[in-house]
Amino acid sequence: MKLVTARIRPDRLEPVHAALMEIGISNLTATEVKGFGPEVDHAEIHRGAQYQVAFMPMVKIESVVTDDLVAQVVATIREASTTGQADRSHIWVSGVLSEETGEAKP
Amino acid sequence: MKLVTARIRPDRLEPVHAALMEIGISNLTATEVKGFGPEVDHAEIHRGAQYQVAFMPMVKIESVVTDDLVAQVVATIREASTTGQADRSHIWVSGVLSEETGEAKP
Amino acid sequence: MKLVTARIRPDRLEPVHAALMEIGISNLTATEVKGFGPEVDHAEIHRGAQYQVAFMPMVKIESVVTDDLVAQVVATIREASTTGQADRSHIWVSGVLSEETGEAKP
Amino acid sequence: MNSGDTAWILVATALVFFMTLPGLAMFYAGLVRSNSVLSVVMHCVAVAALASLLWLFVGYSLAFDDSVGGMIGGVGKAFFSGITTDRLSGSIPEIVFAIFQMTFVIITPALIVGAYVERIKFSGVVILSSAWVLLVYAPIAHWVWGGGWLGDLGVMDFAGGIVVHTSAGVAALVTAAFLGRRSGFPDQLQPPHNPGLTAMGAGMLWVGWFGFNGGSQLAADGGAGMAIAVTHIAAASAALVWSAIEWIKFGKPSLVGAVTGVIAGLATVTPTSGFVGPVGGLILGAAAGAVCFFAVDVVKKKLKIDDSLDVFAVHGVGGILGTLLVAVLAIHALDGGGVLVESGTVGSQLGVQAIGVVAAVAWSAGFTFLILKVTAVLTGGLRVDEEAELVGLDLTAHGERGYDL
Amino acid sequence: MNSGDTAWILVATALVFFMTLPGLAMFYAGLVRSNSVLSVVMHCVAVAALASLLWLFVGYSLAFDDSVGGMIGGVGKAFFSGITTDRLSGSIPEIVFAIFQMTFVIITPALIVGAYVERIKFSGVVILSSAWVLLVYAPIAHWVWGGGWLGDLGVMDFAGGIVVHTSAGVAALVTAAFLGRRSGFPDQLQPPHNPGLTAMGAGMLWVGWFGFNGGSQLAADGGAGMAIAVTHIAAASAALVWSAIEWIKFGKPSLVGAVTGVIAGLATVTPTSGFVGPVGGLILGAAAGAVCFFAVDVVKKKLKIDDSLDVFAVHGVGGILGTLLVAVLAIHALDGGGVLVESGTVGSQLGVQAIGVVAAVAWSAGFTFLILKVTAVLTGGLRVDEEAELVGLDLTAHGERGYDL
Amino acid sequence: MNSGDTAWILVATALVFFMTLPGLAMFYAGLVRSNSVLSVVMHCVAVAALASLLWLFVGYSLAFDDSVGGMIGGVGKAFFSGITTDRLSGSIPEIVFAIFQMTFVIITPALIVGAYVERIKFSGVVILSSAWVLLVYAPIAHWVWGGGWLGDLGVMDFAGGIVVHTSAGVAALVTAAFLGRRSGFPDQLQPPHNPGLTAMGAGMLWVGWFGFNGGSQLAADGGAGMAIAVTHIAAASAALVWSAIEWIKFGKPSLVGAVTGVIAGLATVTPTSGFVGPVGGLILGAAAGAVCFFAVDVVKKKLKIDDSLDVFAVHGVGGILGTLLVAVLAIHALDGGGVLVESGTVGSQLGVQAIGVVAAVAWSAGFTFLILKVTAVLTGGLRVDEEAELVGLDLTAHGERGYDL
Ligand SMILES: Nc1ncnc2c1ncn2[C@@H]1O[C@H](COP(=O)(O)OP(=O)(O)O)[C@@H](O)[C@H]1O
Ligand SMILES: Nc1ncnc2c1ncn2[C@@H]1O[C@H](COP(=O)(O)OP(=O)(O)O)[C@@H](O)[C@H]1O
Ligand SMILES: Nc1ncnc2c1ncn2[C@@H]1O[C@H](COP(=O)(O)OP(=O)(O)O)[C@@H](O)[C@H]1O
Repeated sequence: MKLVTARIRPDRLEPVHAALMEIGISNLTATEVKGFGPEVDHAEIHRGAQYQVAFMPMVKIESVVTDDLVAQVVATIREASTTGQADRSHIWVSGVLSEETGEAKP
Repeated sequence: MKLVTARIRPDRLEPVHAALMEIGISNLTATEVKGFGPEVDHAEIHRGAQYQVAFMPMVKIESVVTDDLVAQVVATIREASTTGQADRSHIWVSGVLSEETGEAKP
Repeated sequence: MKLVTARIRPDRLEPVHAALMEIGISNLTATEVKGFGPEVDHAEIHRGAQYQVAFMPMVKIESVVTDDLVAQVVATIREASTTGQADRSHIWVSGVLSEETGEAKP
Repeated sequence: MNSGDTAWILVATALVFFMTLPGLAMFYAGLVRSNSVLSVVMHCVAVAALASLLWLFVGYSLAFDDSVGGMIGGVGKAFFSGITTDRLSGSIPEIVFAIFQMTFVIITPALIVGAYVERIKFSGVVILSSAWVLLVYAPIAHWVWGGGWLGDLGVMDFAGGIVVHTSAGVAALVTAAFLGRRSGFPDQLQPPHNPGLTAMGAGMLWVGWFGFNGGSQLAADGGAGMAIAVTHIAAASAALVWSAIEWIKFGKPSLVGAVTGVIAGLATVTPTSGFVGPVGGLILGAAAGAVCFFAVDVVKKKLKIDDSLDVFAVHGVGGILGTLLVAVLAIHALDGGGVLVESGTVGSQLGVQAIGVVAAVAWSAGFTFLILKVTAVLTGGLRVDEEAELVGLDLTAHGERGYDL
Repeated sequence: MNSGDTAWILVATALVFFMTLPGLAMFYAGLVRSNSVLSVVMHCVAVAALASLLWLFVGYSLAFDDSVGGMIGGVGKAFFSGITTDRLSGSIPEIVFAIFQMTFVIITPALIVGAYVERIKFSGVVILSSAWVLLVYAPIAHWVWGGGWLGDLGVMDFAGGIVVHTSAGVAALVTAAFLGRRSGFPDQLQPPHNPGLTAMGAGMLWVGWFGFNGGSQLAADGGAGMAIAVTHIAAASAALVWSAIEWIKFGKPSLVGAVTGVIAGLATVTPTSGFVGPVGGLILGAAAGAVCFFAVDVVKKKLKIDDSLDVFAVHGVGGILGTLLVAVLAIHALDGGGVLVESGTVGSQLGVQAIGVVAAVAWSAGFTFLILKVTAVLTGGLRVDEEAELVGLDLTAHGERGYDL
Repeated sequence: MNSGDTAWILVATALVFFMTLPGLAMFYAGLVRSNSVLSVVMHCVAVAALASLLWLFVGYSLAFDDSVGGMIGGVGKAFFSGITTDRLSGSIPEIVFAIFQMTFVIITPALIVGAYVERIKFSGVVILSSAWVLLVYAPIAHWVWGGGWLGDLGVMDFAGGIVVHTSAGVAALVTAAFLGRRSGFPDQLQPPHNPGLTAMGAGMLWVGWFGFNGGSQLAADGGAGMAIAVTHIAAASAALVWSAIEWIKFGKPSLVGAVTGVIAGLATVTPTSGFVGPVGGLILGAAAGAVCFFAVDVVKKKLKIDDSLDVFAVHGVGGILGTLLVAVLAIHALDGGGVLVESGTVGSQLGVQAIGVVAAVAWSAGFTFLILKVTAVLTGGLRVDEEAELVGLDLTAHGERGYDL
């Protein structure tokens, strides 16, 4: 089992979810996060003062998948989260020692 | 050290926290997340249009625990997060290489 | 690659981010979480009733960094998240099997 | 017809309607969990719409048409029959009086919403509120204001201490007891999800109450001005007393507490506002802040009834308190004006006020219980199932979610 | 001068302005995604400010100065020239009439905001709204209310079914079609981000509408009271009908649905409110609830136009419906009062009403399209780029974020 | 007694109170961090309640009872003594005048809240505001409106440019300087947590200001209508100017900027609204938008004072600006009406206005400083500790949390 984590743009959540559904991955946890990064540097203006805002609202998705599916899942997320413009998605994979789902219990 | 992660129903947070307290696990991080999954398929209606909504608000809890406690923690979470009805909790365990808490520093 | 995760006080996010920038870590994901812990025990009062509230709003930060930077990153976070008073930051490191960023793709 | 008086009552009509939507809806919405916030607003909207139509159909007539034995009005004014634009009621057109009164019949069942949040079926709200308007509100309004027996007896209720607050408060208590407690009551409840929203609703209620009490003078004159002054002072004084108690007792005065004090003061001064001066308002407000504060505790901890948003403790207790205190406070005149109680008659006036309270309590409790029984049968149980209660009414009853930020 | 009438119209002015800010702004803000919530509010603020100044500069004069051939007013009242404080218009000072009318010219282009949310350039909003006020609103207001040809023809439009709702609704449809659909329309849209906010805005619109329709009587009398009664009943009845349809069709009545019904009822009753009685309001409301409900579907699914917040289906269809039904409903009198249609003349009155509708539809559609063409050139394309649409207008157009909770 | 005038002032009373609760509370609440949102609302509620009672106790009397040497009123009207319902003040009952004025004493110290958000002790707010009402507001109100020396001198202040905005603005600046900066000022501050809430509050303030300025005419006539027209035009014009400056300077006009412009325009037009015509309003609004915009910068970047929500730059500067411009703008008449300055006397009137401003600035600054000194002793330091400031005042001072969504 592996945990695939990806940080994507909020508007890509819907297409990524749809793409994952198509390859049979229906389970997914999404969290609203703030992404800090070098490419983020817009300013907010209030009352004549500019606030440098270093982050963008992003969505983090997590899915625990079996080892054989990892490559396909990563590729699917990457593709579905890519827009015409600068892509800010970021994906990493980590190990899971054990998993159990609600279904498993009596 | 292991990281135990569980996704539970929002209303189970309180009982899960209480149950963990009882076995001596007082530290816990909870995050509001969106759970996507096959069993989620309700519709939202607005102005005559139905929106299929594929996710449910869930809570993700994380706790870093010593190895010997993992099994007990997982069992406690599973039990306290189970309701009479379809259970949607999902628990996984992953490795932690090192940990340090605020208390440790001078 | 390692994933460094830290739970810090919300008001420390800005200094931690600044400190990490200085050591060249510009990428960071921040999530608003609820931290439960033994040191949290304030009460909310409503209409003559007190509600014991077991959690504090905290921020979880995550950064995937190369192995050689882990120690420095952890130290930086610890330092920048420390206030004069009781520190509630909590940091752990876990392994990352693979990573890819948006930049990598064609 | 006096165009100044008419202008004022037209505006007062808008102000009192504003109290329910969005005022009360916001006040209540902020106090519940975030997964049932929309259901509370929906209850207020539905109750407002239903009460308005029922008032047109027959409610106004039952309350204000010629009395049938002092108990109820006739049906001669059903569908506002005969209320043409040039027909007067005092110095204003009767249609203006009829819609001003309509805003009272809107807010009264809407107040009860606070008793049954987070666990009632929407169909139950529809049936309960409709029946209640006709079987409880209309008769009591008739008794007090429409030429009925309580008015004949000399009961003093300037703007609805009996008709609105006592009757709604008691109905709330009965409904909450009938429905049972929310899961988690009383220790594991979640705190109000948005106290700021509650405070904004309270601000709107406070402003709207100027129309509620000042409009009840039915003229734009010094009496209306004095009623507003008294009302405002009572609200301010109750807020400060409530906050002071919290500050002493818990070390921190809360916003929810302060604005609950405001509402308690306003409910308490309602029956009295046209009969006393500003110092009377001061006393009433202070009494309201203290008495309602402790009433909240009694209902929750002694009676163990989950009257979720404290409708009885605030409106019921406040309304009764103010109704009884009229007899005492009105004699002093306290620099106010209007109809005053002769000092020799305090005792007998107090008796009359008590009769009014008892009658309203008994009628409201009895009929509310009866309506609940029937409604429970019609809806196959008034409560939603446990799963729906946990997930929240927004999604399960209305297919919507409160916040997608 | 009648001080009571003046007091009422001063207040009605405040009430109608309240409809736009914060009423309509909140109503619309709750319906969009959370990353464009501020842009919608900003549109309403900017449109209100622009329309106010243009009204002062020349708009009022074009609408209400002496008619030039029944088509448009002169420029003699530009900059409110000659409108001193003691100049009367009927029983009230003309300056009071002028500012009451100003609140109408504020809300009309603000209604159109609902058509172009989440994808228009702010510069486009500025140019489009300004031109529209002068080229569409002012002439149509003149035709109907300012001594123009439609008024001469005998068209009945009490408070703006033609002038406000039909003209804005049609402009919204044309604008939405011109601008194109939001990405994701119609299947992948996000639901309203804050339905509670929408409901609170609806409550404010409802209250404010008492001034809109009641103020259009221009006097504090039984006619104003009746207009408010009729207005309120229509809103309540439309809300219940809309909710009932949803309950039957989807199994759940939604809050957004109920308050959309409220607005549909209010828009529909607007042209009629001074001519019928409460039962007329009841009928209009029920018609509005049903017809507008299905109109929403037709626009979205048949026409496939992304009139995002259903401005045409609610205001346009409602306004037209009400304008036509006047001819039928006003004969019954329905216990109301005021100017009534003689029963023998229903057919001809219906014809006149239809002419009014057709003229407003044609003029508004034609000039809105023309304005859009020119605006698109001036702004280098009316739409923001795809990236900005996805990120949201708050950050990209205004450098702000809606919520930092 | 004129019932039309009375009706209008009753409503204006409601409108001005609405400005503070919920208007100003929402406006300010949206501008702070989400962990201190409730504290700001609580400040407004507490200040409103305290000021109301103090006004009753002795404030009204100090301001409006017979003058003691032109400096202060007597105590003959303490507890509204002698103000029976039939006692007149001009064409309206005196009680109506007293409560209309009460709404002014509520909003003035509430404006100061914006200076000390996120770091003051609640006990400090209570003491500071109470003392300020009696020691600063009541005397200045007496000087200008209550028969005092400034009024005798011929100072023109229609609705409170000196009494309300100058006095509050200066007090805010002094308080902010005394209290010190928030941690993070000026570079590391968080942006407003909910600009939409701020805009909604601004909308309510805008509507309420119709009562503030229009009500100050104390009659329902063309003068009231003109005051509202002028007020509205100034708000619109200031909003557009502020937005235009931002658009040019930063490339993006913000919502917070636009509505700050609205408030700047309204504050600036306040002293002038009854003396000029609509074109005067246009000019005042434009001046307000530009001057206050740059004043914000000066306070933040030159003076480096953390007047957190820009009370001085918007209200103080705006109030002073408008007070001085009266002397110039009122001569043109600009199609307005009322009391006008003879063209030969502009210079001397300007002198009188300047005396009024200087007197209010000096008195307010001096006594505010004195009160702060004493309050700091009584509260053991006005500021909360650093930890509480970081965690936020909601939890630490009131035991509540703003949002649990
Ligand atoms: N790999 C996963 N990652 C995230 N959430 C998951 C994962 N697997 C399951 N879940 C969630 O846990 C719950 C139960 O999961 P599971 O038993 O795998 O679902 P099912 O058997 O219905 O396919 C579901 O709500 C699902 O959304
Ligand atoms: N295993 C854990 N998982 C999540 N959060 C933790 C964990 N351990 C500690 N924390 C959090 O980090 C902070 C300090 O933790 P720790 O030093 O373990 O607490 P203590 O020594 O007070 O028991 C606390 O706020 C706690 O909530
Ligand atoms: N180690 C990381 N942890 C969290 N987020 C990251 C990390 N690395 C990159 N990101 C995020 O993913 C996006 C692309 O990252 P990356 O390609 O590493 O950035 P860059 O090449 O611009 O330095 C950025 O938005 C960044 O914020």
